[in-house]
Amino acid sequence: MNYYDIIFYLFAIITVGSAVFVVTTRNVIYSAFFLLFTFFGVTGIYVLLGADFLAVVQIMVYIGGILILLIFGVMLTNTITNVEIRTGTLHLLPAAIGVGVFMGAVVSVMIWTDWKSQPVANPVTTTKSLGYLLINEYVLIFELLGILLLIALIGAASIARREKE
Amino acid sequence: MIGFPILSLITFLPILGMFIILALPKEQPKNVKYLTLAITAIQVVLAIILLANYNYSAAGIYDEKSFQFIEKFRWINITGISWLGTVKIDYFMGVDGLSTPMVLLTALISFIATLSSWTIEKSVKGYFALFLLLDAGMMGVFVALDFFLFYIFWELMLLPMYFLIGIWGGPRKEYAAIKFFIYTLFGSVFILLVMIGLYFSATELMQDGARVHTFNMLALMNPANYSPDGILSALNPNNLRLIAYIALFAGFAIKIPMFPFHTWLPDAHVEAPTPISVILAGVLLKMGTYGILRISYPMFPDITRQLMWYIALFGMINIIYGALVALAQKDFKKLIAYSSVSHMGYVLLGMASLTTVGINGAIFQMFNHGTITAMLFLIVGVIYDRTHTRGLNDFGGLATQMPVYTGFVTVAFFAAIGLPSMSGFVSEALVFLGAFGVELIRVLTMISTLGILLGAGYMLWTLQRIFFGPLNEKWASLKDLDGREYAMFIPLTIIIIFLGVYPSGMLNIMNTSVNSLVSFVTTTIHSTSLGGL
Amino acid sequence: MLQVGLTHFLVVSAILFSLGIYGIVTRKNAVMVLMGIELVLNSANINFVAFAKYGNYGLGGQIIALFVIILAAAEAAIALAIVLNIYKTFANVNVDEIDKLKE
Amino acid sequence: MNESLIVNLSIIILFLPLLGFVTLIFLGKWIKKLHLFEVFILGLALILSIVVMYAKLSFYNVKDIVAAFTWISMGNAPAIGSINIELGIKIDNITAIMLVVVNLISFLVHMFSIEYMRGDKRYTRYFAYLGVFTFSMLGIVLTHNFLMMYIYWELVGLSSYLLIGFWFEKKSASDAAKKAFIVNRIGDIGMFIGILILFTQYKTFTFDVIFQQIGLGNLPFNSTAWLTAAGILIFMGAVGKSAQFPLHVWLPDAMEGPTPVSALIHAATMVAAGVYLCVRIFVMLTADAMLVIAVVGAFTSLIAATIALTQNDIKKVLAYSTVSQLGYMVMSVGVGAYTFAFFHLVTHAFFKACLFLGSGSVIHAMHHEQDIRNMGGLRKKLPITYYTFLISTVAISGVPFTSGFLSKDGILAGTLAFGKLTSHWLIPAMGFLVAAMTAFYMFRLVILTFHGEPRDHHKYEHAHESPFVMVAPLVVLATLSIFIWYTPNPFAPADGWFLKNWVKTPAQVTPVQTRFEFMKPSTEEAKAEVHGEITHSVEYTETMHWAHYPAMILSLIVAGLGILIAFMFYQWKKISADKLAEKLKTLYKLSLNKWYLDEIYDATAVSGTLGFGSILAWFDNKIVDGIVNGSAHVTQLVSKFSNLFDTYVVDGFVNFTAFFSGFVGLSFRRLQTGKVQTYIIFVVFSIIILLLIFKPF
Amino acid sequence: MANTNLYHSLSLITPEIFLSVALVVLVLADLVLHKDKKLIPYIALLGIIGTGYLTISQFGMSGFAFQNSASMFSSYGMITVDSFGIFFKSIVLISSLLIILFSFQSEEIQKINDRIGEYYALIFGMILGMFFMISATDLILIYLSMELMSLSSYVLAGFTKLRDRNSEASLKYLLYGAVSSGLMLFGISLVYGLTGTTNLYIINSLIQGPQINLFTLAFACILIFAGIGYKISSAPFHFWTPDVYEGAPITITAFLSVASKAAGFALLIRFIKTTFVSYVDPNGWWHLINVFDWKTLIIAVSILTMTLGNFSALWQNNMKRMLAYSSIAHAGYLLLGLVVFSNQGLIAILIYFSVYLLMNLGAFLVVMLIANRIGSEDIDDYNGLGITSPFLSVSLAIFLISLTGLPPTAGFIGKLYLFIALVDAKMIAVAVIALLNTVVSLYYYIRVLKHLYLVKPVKEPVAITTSFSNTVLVSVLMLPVIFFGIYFEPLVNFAKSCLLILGL
Repeated sequence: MNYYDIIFYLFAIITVGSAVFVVTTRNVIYSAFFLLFTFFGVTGIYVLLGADFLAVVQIMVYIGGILILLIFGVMLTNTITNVEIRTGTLHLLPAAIGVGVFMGAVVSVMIWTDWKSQPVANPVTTTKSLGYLLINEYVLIFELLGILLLIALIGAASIARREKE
Repeated sequence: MIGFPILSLITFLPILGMFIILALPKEQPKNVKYLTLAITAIQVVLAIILLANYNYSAAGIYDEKSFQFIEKFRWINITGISWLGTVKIDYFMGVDGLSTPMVLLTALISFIATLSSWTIEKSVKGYFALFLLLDAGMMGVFVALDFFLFYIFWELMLLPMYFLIGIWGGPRKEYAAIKFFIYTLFGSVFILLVMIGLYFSATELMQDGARVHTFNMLALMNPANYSPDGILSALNPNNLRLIAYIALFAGFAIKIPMFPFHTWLPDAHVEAPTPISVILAGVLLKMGTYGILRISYPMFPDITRQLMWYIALFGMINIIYGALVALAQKDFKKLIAYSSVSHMGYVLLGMASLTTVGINGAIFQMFNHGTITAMLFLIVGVIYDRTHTRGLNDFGGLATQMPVYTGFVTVAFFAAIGLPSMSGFVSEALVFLGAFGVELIRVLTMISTLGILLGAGYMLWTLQRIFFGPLNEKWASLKDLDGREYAMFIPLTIIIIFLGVYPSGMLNIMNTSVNSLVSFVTTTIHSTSLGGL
Repeated sequence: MLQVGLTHFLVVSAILFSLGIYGIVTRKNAVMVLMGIELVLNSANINFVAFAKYGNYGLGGQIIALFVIILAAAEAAIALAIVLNIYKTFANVNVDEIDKLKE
Repeated sequence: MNESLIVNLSIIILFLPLLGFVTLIFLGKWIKKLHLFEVFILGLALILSIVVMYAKLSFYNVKDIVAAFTWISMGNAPAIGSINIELGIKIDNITAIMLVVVNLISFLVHMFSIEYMRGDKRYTRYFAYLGVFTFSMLGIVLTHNFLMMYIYWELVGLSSYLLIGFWFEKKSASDAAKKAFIVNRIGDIGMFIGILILFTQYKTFTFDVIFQQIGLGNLPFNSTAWLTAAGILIFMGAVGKSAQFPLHVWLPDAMEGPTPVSALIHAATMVAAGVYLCVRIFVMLTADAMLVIAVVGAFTSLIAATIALTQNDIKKVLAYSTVSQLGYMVMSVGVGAYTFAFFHLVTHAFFKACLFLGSGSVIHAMHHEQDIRNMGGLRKKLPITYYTFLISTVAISGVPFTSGFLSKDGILAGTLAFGKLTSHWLIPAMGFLVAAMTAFYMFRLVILTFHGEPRDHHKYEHAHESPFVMVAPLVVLATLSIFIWYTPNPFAPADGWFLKNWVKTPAQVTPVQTRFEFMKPSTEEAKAEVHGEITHSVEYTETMHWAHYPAMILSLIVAGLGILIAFMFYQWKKISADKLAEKLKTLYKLSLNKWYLDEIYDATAVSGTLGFGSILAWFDNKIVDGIVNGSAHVTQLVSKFSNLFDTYVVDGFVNFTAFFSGFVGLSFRRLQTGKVQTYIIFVVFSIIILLLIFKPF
Repeated sequence: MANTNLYHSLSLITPEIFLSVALVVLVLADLVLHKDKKLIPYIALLGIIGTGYLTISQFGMSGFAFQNSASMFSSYGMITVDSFGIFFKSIVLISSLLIILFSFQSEEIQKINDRIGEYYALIFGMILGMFFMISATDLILIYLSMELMSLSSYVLAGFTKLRDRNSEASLKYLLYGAVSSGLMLFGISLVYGLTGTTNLYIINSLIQGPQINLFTLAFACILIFAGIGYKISSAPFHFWTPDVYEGAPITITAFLSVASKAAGFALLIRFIKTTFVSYVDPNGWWHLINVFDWKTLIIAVSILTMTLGNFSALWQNNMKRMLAYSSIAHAGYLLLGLVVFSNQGLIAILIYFSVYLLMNLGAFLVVMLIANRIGSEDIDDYNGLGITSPFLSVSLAIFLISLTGLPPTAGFIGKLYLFIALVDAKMIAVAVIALLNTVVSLYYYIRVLKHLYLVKPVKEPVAITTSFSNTVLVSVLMLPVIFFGIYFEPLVNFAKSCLLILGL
């Protein structure tokens, strides 16, 4: 048990624990905040895995973008005056069974598989290499993502905008 | 041989007619009727020309050279990738003694049914267009010698039939129409499957010496064409020939209809308009038995020999069961429908005998049942047109009121009973003669003779209930036949009596082919190694 | 066992994944269903990054994770637009009540 | 007179009545008095047939004339060889005689009918039917093969059907017609199977070829049992047509037809066709078959006679008498008295036709009164009818100097000989009993009808003798009932030209071991002693000689006794018939109600078949259709789905997988809840299931 | 990366580039022409035609684009251009062209004319996504192209916003799609973990090694199949289909049912063929690497799919929904072509798809034209239309008969080739089940005909006259259905020439 391990467990607990709250708490706002912690935990894991740039992106895009978007979503789709913004749950039992079995399967896959495991030290910073890869090997995907974002923009705008009627 | 492609003409003329009808204006339904009549009349003329040029000594069956009026050219030709091989489908038509009687029958019954359709008032254009399409489909089935072409025609007539029953039929027409459709399709998917299986199991020797998978029926009959590893090759130890045979047989049996697949028939008949009942009973049912003789028998002679007892058994069940059920009917048309079940049993029994006499009888019975049952349904139609009821107990004493009609009815009924001097007798007698001669099915044949008795029972009872006894006052104003109805009945009556007195007129057409078929089916051994390979 | 290795990360990811699915399935509120989806995507990302590091697969995994994050953003945008649209139409965002189309 | 002329004449004779039929059916509507054309045609046919008979009997007495053509040829059939089905005619002596008998009676009946049927609304059609009947009957007579026999057999059935049901407005008439046809068909099936057996073995229908083959030892399926079976089965045709027990029930009912028809068809000719058939196949009958035939015949004659005792309808009495006499003939074939069977066929044809026509005359005179209890004393009103009727009655009773005495006596002698040779004594006993009863009931009929006081005065007053065309046939037929036409010696039928020259027992072809002892040929010397062709043993000839006189005396006694009793009962009223009936109530009722056979048949065979038919129809509708269709019952049981099923049925959606596919479809549809999260749960579970299935370890 | 490599790659994806440009032009045009948007559909048409031209000019060309220079398998790229891909691209393009033409006629689309630019832009987004799905050989590209297509289609499904059901369809599609793609992504991550790459060719060579954990691979395969299966709406991942098809605008439904399914199939076939097939023998049989039993999986899924689709369709009263189930069933039939794992099966799929394009789009077109006039897609509202509107009814009848697979329509040829492939592979039992399914399918297709022709309408149905352009459009779809039913040589020859899937 070294510091690395302790930090990992810390983040892992944050991630998993808050994720549990995300999916169980009835209050939507709480849930959103727990999601923040989850993302934060994931960020930590990224850092532990040596993905510094990714961690930053995670914070910026996820926490700064997506989460805010989600909270907006919560706000826009609920009456603000209602202090306790709650949500119901449904088919808990089948979900619990199904997901439980599923989780068992996934976890056992993760544990019992003989993964290739020969970690090497990452370069301190990955940003430059990532940038290089982005416009070289993955340039097509990069461009495609551009179009995807354009489509998302058009689509979101198109669908969310008010009709003139 | 004649200078023009008579088979194509006789098959596709109705389709041409259909297009003309679709182009005709709606306002004058008379034109449509006359056009259809003209087309079916031309078909009859063509059929007569065909008969006039028919070579009675050519056998056909498995030998392409002795088929007549052959039209054969490449229809689909997809040439080669190594693993795919050449795919070729021929447009291959021809007639022999098996199909010629059926072609004649189809032409005749179509013509008569057109006459009978004169009373159709509802969307005349559509009716006659579909009618002609149906006509083409039926004709095609009987002249096609390529399995693929056969199948296309086989299915082609389903849809028009569906509409003809469904739109112009009786109160439960939708039910009857869909039942007919589903049943027949259910049967034909099995035919399709076997067809594909045969396609893969056999090859045909092309002129350039290559061996190519084929749908050519004649090539599929030759055991030498089967490759040893084909699933339907007898050389393959895991072959599926028995299962394929049963599947194919089931496909055809539904059309016959053979017990226990017969339940579509009463419904379809009862609900169909008269001319369609006429076609249904007159021609469509024959397709099943024709298919067995044309396809099942020569392609699976080994299995046929193996299963002949079962075929005879089902023939017997059809005969007895159909007759007994007919005995209990209260609806005139339903009674006739079940009588069809019974009569088609004779065909099965005759076929099961695998003898010249029996199969001759079976084919002859197909033709005779076509004409006789057509007449019976026309008879029902006449009375239904006038009274709008078909209850056997609603009538009585019509003989006084409609003597001429009664005369025709008597002829038709006695023909159906199998009275000598009418065609039905000869074919039934031949069926029994043939079947009895085979020791294996002798007992079944003896039981089947009960059908003669039961047939007389229900027919005469019907005759009595409808025509004899005191006249039911309700019908005191019924008119006897008119000119059109005479025109429907007289040709059929003449044919029935003519063939009863001179059966050779028809038997000679099929004789050579039947002999050839019998010797082929009884002697062909399906385990010889692939010749030349 | 306690020595943190690849498996640990993977287990975290697996749990996250399952919780995501659980959230998607059980929450009534559409927005919270979306949160579940984000959890799923995150768990996959952890996988990619962890595999890349421990398998010595280079930076490919990180790049993929990056793409997924971008995609998640786009998806979230569209999803929220649709949810808003639903809210306008149905006056609520309870997924289970939106079942006019069925059978 | 050469052979081909005889053949041609026979063919002309055959087709003349058909020509009449066709002419009358198509032109009868437009041309009045066309029926006379038919009568004329029959007259012509009669003359020609007399010519043919004369030619045949004089010039070709021992040679059969055969002419045939190929009707159906099936080429060279695999494994069988060539199959040719021939049609043709064979004229031997019995054919020639039958030609005249049929034509004569037919002609007389035509003549009689001119007056009898006058005023009927289907007058010409009646003659047309008679024409087609005559044609068919002649066909039976002339045929040289089984197939043609069967064909004409059926055609005779058709014409019988048409004529019995001639007054189809009466339900009883159409019922009777239907019954006649169907009951006949039962017999025909047997006959048909018999023919099938023969054809299967010999690939031909021709009598001569088949008999020749049997003679050569080529038996059906190489078994004497099959030969016996074939004989009995073909005999079944005769059972139907000749109204033998148990298929005799149609004949009395057939009296619903016009009386001349009864005379022609149901007394003289058609019903005799069965006997004719037996005579034709006589040579191939084995001992077992013959015994069956004898027993059937004897039993039939007895049971019919018992019924005839009590009937009150004049035609019914005659009908049962006919059945009884037919039983006699059949029995005669069975006991091997071939010649007497045929002889009785001919004599019976004449006197029974006379009786029927006479009854027709009475009925005509009484305005269609048929109950003898309402008659009486008609002797004065209808003298000619009375005397002809009486002559015929005397003939049928077997009083000497009549033809009936000759033939009946021969038959009784035959049975007696049979009894002696085989110890089957019951058959002669029955024969004599029937002879007594015949005499009794026939005289009962005569007395009740013509003697005594009229019991229905109103009808009696109006009765008058029939016109010439009606009585002339009576006279002719009565004349033919005198012995002189057949033999110069009224007590020795075998010495007459009819039996001595014309009709001879043909040689049996059955294997020797299957014959009765007395039918086996004796030594060569013995054979030479008796008639050339006969295959009987010497003992048989001797026994026949022995039986001749006892039989004659016995028959005279029983006939006299019967007549005496009849007079005691009805003329002199010494004994009260009613009281006797009261005493023997059970027997009387049995007899009056024809042993309840009709009722038994109705209750068993007819309603059994109909009931079975209904059951099957129900089965077909509900089960066969139902299994495939999704039966309504299952529907109701599954009440949850019943509503859906109703719409389903109404919707015309029912089909063979209705229940199944409907259920499956519904369950599948239930999966589609519309809730997207449910779908996702399904996905999760699907993945788990797939994982469980496809785990590659 | 060398420049030549990039140019080479770019030259291979000219259709995709053109599409992207067209997309941008559409967006710009929408902004510029915000007053009068009449031109926009024509721009879209031009875009399709241009792409079509470029695609067809690629015919016969094959190669890899965007090769991974860093890898030792540098010869395999992210994109593969081959005739197989071109075939499916053509299918997508033809259906897109027809959808644009449909959109001219659709009243639903007419009503949102002010957003028509976005509509077409999103359609182009979908097409682009499909193009990449068809030719991608890299898992991550596959995933992203699927997402591109999905995101566009989520929006399009709810695009018209005219009725509740639009929004609902779009939400359901979104949630379902997001979960499916999430599962797929997780599967991809597992594959990545096992092999360290996302390139299919490399995976193919790596999984033949012994060290691969088969269970994990199977798990990953199933997860990935869930993603693809959702696109082709195969059971048990089909649940979204009926709801979305019913709710979406009819043009989009038609598009989803053909183009998106085509792309999904192309992807599935390419994925399996490239990743799991070790070699193709001279007889055209594909030999699977013995790591995952795709054969059994697909047989099971195929049978389940067609059975489920057919039986559920029995009960539908909404035409679109019925056609949705029918399209599920057809996905099942199409999968049959894959279960045999042979070129014979592939050819059957290609033929079936060509035919399916015609008949399914045709059916949707007629349904749309009828809905334009009577405002309903309910089968009950079709009563009596057969008499009053003969042309549309006859065409619909022909399309439905073809969908059933009866001769002499092209649908029969499609089925015939599928069954030929099955029988050739000696999978008779599967063929029998499929055939019986065909019989079941007859029920619901024929039911439409029943309502058109046989059922007496309560009130006199409206007579629907078709404009000239509609008549032409319907005929363009209907005549080939008949023609190919009678003479299918060109169809088969075309399919035969499009069999090449570049692989090991």
